[in-house]
Amino acid sequence: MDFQAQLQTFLARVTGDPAASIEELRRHTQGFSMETMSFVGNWREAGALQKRRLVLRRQPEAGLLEPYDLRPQVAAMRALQGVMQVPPLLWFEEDCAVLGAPFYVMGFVEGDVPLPMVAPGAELPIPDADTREALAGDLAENLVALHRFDWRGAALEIFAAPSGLRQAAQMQIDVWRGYYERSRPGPLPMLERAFRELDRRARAIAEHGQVSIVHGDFRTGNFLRKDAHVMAVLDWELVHLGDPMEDLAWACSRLWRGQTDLAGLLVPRARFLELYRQAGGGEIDVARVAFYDLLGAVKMAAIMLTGIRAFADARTDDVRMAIFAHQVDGLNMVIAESLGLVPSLNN
Amino acid sequence: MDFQAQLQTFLARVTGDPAASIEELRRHTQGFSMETMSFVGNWREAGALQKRRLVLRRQPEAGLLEPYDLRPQVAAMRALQGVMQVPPLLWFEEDCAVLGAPFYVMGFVEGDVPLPMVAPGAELPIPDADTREALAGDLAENLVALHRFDWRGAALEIFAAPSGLRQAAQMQIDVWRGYYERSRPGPLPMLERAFRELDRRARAIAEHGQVSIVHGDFRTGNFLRKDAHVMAVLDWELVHLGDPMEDLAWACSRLWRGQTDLAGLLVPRARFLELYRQAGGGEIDVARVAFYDLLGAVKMAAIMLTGIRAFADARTDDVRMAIFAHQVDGLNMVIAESLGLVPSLNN
Amino acid sequence: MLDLDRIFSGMIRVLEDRVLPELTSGYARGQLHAVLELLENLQGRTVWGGPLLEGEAAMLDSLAAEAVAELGDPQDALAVRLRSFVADPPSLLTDRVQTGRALVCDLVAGGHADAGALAAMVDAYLTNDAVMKALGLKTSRLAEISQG
Amino acid sequence: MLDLDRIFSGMIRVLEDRVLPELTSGYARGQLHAVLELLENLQGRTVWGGPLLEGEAAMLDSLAAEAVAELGDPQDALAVRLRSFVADPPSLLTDRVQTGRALVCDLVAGGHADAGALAAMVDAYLTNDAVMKALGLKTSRLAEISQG
Repeated sequence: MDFQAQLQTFLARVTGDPAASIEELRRHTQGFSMETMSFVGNWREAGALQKRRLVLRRQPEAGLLEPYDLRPQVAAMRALQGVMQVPPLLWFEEDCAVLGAPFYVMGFVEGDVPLPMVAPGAELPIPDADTREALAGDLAENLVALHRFDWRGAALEIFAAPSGLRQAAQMQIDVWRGYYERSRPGPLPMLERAFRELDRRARAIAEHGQVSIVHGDFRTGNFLRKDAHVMAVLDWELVHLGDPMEDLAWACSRLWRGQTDLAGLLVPRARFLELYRQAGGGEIDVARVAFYDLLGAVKMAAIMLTGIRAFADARTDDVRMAIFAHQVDGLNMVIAESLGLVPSLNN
Repeated sequence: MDFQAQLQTFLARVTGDPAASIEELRRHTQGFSMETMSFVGNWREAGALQKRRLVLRRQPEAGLLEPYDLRPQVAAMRALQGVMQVPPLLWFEEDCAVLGAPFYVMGFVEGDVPLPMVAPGAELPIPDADTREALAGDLAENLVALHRFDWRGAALEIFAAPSGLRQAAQMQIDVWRGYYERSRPGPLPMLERAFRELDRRARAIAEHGQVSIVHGDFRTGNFLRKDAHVMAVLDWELVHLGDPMEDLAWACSRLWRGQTDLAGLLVPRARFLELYRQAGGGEIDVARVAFYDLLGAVKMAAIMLTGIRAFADARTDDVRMAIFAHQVDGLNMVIAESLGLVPSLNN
Repeated sequence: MLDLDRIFSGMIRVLEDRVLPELTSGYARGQLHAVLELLENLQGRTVWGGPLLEGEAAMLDSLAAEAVAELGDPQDALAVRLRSFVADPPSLLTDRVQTGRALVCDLVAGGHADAGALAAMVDAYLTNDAVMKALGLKTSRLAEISQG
Repeated sequence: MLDLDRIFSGMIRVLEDRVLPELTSGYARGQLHAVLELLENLQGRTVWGGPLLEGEAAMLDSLAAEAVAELGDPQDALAVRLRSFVADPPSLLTDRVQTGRALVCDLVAGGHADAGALAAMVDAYLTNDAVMKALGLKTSRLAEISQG
């Protein structure tokens, strides 16, 4: 049975309509991690014909964030419906027999995804400054809504809850040290140096403080927008409980600024922090943002090393993974900047 | 003015019909040296409408046999019309202003070009043994006709005439040592060793004997055939006056046998020599054939080095030239075999 | 370092399986076959090297020599390895760099480079190497890669 | 030896100018852009090397050492160059091979290898090197390259 037929069988089962059908199935290959497809589903529900554009995300065989577990992102997206802009989550299937790997289906959300890349001398992905400012404000509001959400009242048992902010920091170091150690192709002095610094700085973080749901990959490139409105925050693979400063540092990281001084190619870093505070996000802890800024650069390296390893072990034929082998060189400069070894080019 | 328009202007001039037109212009890229195009020309001649398929061959910007001079091949093809199977030569244009480089136009000859390559385990280009035998016979007859042609009576002043067979050998050594020295990317001991051996063997060749027109690239891959008939011998770029044994050695070279023992993937080497003799080609001089066998391997290396040099100097962007850089390694084995350094795998 | 053979075989595979079938013109197909033959033969005939790696190896050499002088106890296992690296470095460039990097990692992990002269030396190596290698990067095609 | 950078730039140019425009699917385009980025960054980070070239270098080393012993006159210019090559070979592998090959060429051209022990040594090097390198060749795509 081909993929389209398998998907139709699935749709018939979850909708209870044996005549359910799908059309316009398309594979989207932009992502580096989850496989993404879109299609139109037709089914009868309570006597009425439903015709709905849907998006399917399937666990990949190998990739940047392996090993994969879809349950946390599904739990988070379910818990956050109505709290902030997330895609409507319809169905989650863990059984690999259905489509070869676990997957979930979301309602299609209109909008475009601005990417955090700009070629030298080229126009910004969002050229109009007022639109960028308004979009950054809407993003900050979404982020505050996420961070203020009372996760203790939600069904989020799958998340490991740190006892406080120091433990949250140490848990994130452990997570990314794990990725690093499983995937590094040899000794990497810059990363060793960065981990030693992270350990030192984590010990200085106070334990008390608000633990929040942290998106984990909150940045330009991971949201859909229409004009100046955030339509949906996407890519919840890295969601966990932790320090809200982590999302802030990541959103403002050097990684998503191109050769500009604009966080996520939207607004200056200080302005994004200001928008977050204005939206009710509370005070910014500069030391913790700096800690997570360094952690972010290390995390990006660990993610790249995971992709390189999947390629090196021939678990994927996607040559895009191989380019990280030289891009890690560029990342070392970002780490060096976060470590204070080179002056910050723009802040 | 685009190429097609330029070509039409040319056709109008040479046919004397201002309304001459061309259609179905196609570029053929198989060749490694001369540029080849085909088209249909329409013109009025003596009141009658001519519609003729034509082939145009133009001097390339850079390539395997540079520097180029089209005059010898044109002179030979003109002289040999009716003597053996050659394409009908219609017009020759030396003025670069007409189409960017000198070119000539021939009548189209039907047939296919069997290539002297066979993938391991694959079928021969001409699978039927009887067809191969008959074709080899026809080829040998064409070769004998060429070699017996009385060139002294023809308008072939453009050719340098050697005083005899020893000088013919020495002239060919000089030609290919010239290509080698102009293009080698560094010291090449195998070629140095081969040239030393060629000098030694050339001194032992007797001067007296018949000097002939030598095609210079007479082999499978350079003739058109229909069933078992040679329709036209092509690729006269290397034509010169010299020793008929040169064409025989080249036609039978290891270079065109793949992993088989069939000269030009047609018949065993000894059988082709026999067919040549039967066609009236006279006695085979084993020592001279061996000399030209070694010269042929060296010549192939020199041709490859010329292509490599054109690519290295960025005078061509054709990456096919770059593959010769490693194929020269394989050629060293052919030279070693001709030098007697390794046993002959098939003879 | 990522195995060079694997990079070549990955490029060959995607060019042959995904790119070649979409080509329509004989010219492009012929040229792509030539690229494939080139890649197949570069595999096994090329190794990591060049000025960036040579530069890093030279920096690691001096760092190791200075670290030998800085480390107090000559019987310390790390000091012994450093001396052996200085006296008899691996002949293959990639081995030399890998061994040198491993020594730096162990200097850092062992706390030897937390402060003082060794910290400054390690940071100087890290900074210079990062700057040189970042300067050596070609403009990324990540935008085109993502958009297809 | 053909400049490795030139091979890379040639492959990049033909893939970008002739192959990329014929691709229709986003997947193939994305993968080809990744191949291009890989090639652009392999350029400058790779050098000629590997077992075939190392093997030839080793053979040239022994040949030079034996030739020094065979050549009679120690004041002969070629003998002087051979001794210097044996005592202090170029550190870069490609330089070592090129220098060694030039010495063999001069032995041959000077008539030293026309007969006797030196002739046997030179022929042994030529034969072994040719056999090893021919075994290292991948099946040629010349048929596909010609047919497109």
